Amino acid sequence: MRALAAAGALALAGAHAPAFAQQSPYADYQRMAAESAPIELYEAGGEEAWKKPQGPKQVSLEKCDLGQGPGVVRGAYAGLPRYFADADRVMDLETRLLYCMETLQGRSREEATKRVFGNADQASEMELLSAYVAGQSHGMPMRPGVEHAKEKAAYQLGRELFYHRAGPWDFSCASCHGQEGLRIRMSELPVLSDPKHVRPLMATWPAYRVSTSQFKTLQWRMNDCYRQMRMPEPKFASELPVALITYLTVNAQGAVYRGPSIKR
Amino acid sequence: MAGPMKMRATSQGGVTEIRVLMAHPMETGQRKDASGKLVPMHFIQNVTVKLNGKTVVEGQISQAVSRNPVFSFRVKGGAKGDKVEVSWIDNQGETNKTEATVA
Amino acid sequence: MRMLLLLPFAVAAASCGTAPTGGPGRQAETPAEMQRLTALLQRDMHERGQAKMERIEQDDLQRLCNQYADKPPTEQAKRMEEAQLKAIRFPAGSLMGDWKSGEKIAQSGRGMTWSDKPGNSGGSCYNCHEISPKEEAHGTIGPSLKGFARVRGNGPEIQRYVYGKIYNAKAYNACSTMPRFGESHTLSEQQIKDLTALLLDPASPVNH
Amino acid sequence: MNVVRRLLLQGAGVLAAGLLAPLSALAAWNKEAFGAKNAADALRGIGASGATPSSEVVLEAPEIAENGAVVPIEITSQVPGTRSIAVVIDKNPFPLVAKFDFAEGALPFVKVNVKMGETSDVRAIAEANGKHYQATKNIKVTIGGCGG
Repeated sequence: MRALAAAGALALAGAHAPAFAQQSPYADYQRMAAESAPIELYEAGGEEAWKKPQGPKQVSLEKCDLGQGPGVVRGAYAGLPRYFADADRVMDLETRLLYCMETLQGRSREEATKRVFGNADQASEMELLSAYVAGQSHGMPMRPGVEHAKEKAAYQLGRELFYHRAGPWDFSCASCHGQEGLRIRMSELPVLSDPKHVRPLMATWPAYRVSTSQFKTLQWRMNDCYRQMRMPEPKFASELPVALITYLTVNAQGAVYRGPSIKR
Repeated sequence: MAGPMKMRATSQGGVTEIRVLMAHPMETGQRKDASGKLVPMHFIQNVTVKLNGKTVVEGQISQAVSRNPVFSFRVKGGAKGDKVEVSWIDNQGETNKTEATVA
Repeated sequence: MRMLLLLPFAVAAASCGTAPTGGPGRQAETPAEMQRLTALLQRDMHERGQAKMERIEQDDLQRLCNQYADKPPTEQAKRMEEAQLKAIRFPAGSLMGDWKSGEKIAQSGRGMTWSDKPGNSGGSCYNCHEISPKEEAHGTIGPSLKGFARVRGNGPEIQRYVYGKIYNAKAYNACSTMPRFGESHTLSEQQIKDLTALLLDPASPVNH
Repeated sequence: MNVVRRLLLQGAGVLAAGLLAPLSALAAWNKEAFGAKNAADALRGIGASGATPSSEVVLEAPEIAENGAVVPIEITSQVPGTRSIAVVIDKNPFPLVAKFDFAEGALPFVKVNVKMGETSDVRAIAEANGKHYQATKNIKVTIGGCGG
């Protein structure tokens, strides 16, 4: 499909570039780093993982329903998180992929979540799949579910969690991401309740982190904020990270998805 | 551990832009692993770009090129359908190469 | 590799604007809501490294700040500040340590996370504050501390204030964003003294 | 995770270098220049001591980098007859980072991500007709994010 691309090289490179606030001292850096990020390597790995028969049933994920019907990958990421009737819960991409691994491939939750986050030497299957699936929504407006009662509840829960202070340092997400115009070190802090800040952000995750040369997912990012909040670690695919991701994505809705991109 | 490559070559206005990605750790020999042991130097040393079999760029690089290197090169001309090949050799003798057709 | 085919979507997206936007911002948590959130965190987290599950539990101060969205009634805030102040353990004698060690502690953003080994924490000070003019990469979440002693001097009273503020910022402002570095056992007595010196020692670059 | 392992291993077989077309003598890895520990020795190693500053060598790079592990730089030489472009980062432990030789057909242009240990001058050096031309830019490496 990608072979259809007829755009000029510059336009292609620009496709990964996030629109950062121009006042950031890092604006040039982030634009150039985004243009030269090795993201296609991860997307290609993810496509391979998507098509690989696995688990007791030895089937691939190609029949996985990401919300647009079984096997539809194009545009699926832009529609997440959303409510899934078969699971009777709101799911983000990673949670849904895990659901498909369990139900379609017959894999145990334990096996499928043994190594959800990889490292620089070896990306995880979840990271590669996230790169591939997200990349297939490139250029599409983000339309997470906002109608179903459970979608509304997830948003509400995410909002409450966002402001809830806890842990040895008394932090909430809003301690760093709640007020306009602040920096941590030299990095601008986006206000995650504000669409103007959160749109460019959510439009570019999942992402290649230049500081560690690793491709990282949104659930990893939620966990890393809790790590920095000096809290225990969220369980993968539990209601907690899904609610936060729902809150952030709904705040960002309407943004044109331009990822996967880069982060510091 | 070194791995796959991805490349695309796009012709526009008489210039072909070649963008190539290489999975490679580019270890400096100064990083310690989780157990505190130094990770040995492991980095690409030579990169060669060929257009229709003829060498057009030869690069020598050090361990200070970032992990998972991404290069862009430009060649004059290059019609749709022309073959571009990029190969590398690292300091441990590993090599890889990839080919693409100019689009 | 990216397709221009997708451009029409981009155009369509420019005219969006239904549905909830930023949300209503921070709301007070009722005691019942607070309990529900704590229970959810207990269910959906696991301990890792030094980050044990008891970190989820709220203390009185956190309850007050969550209940009033960081704006508790004056009387209650005052009582809370007094209680926090009373719990500060001020060492006897000088509160000024070594500003050079203080600078290192201020620079370090490590400590207390599940990926850090217990102990040996830094203060993450530059994450939020401008301190030494030599460090350009400082945050702006907290006020600038540049030239701190130039206007305030470095007498016993200001030493006590700085030590106390680092030990427990909430003793001076109940719902301050700043962590309680002594109270939470993040920093040792000596480390807090060293940071006090970083701000107050005439030889510290902060006061140049 | 077999997929991943295979992904990371595939095609990376350890081949004798001879299986690929041999590199020309010109481009054999310049051990001496790459081993140089200061900019002057690195420049000498590639025969570029005393390069002339030139506005015809264009070095595009961010003035300030959020992380030194990836610093994108782009170099174009407008000097007619440019045969090679080298990158030297003065304060890196080994300043010579790369040297690209261009044969007939290639444009004197390269884009690459480099590592920088600290704030430093970065030089782009183009060689044409036996002479060296240089562009220099100071790139500031800073600390972003919460650290740790």
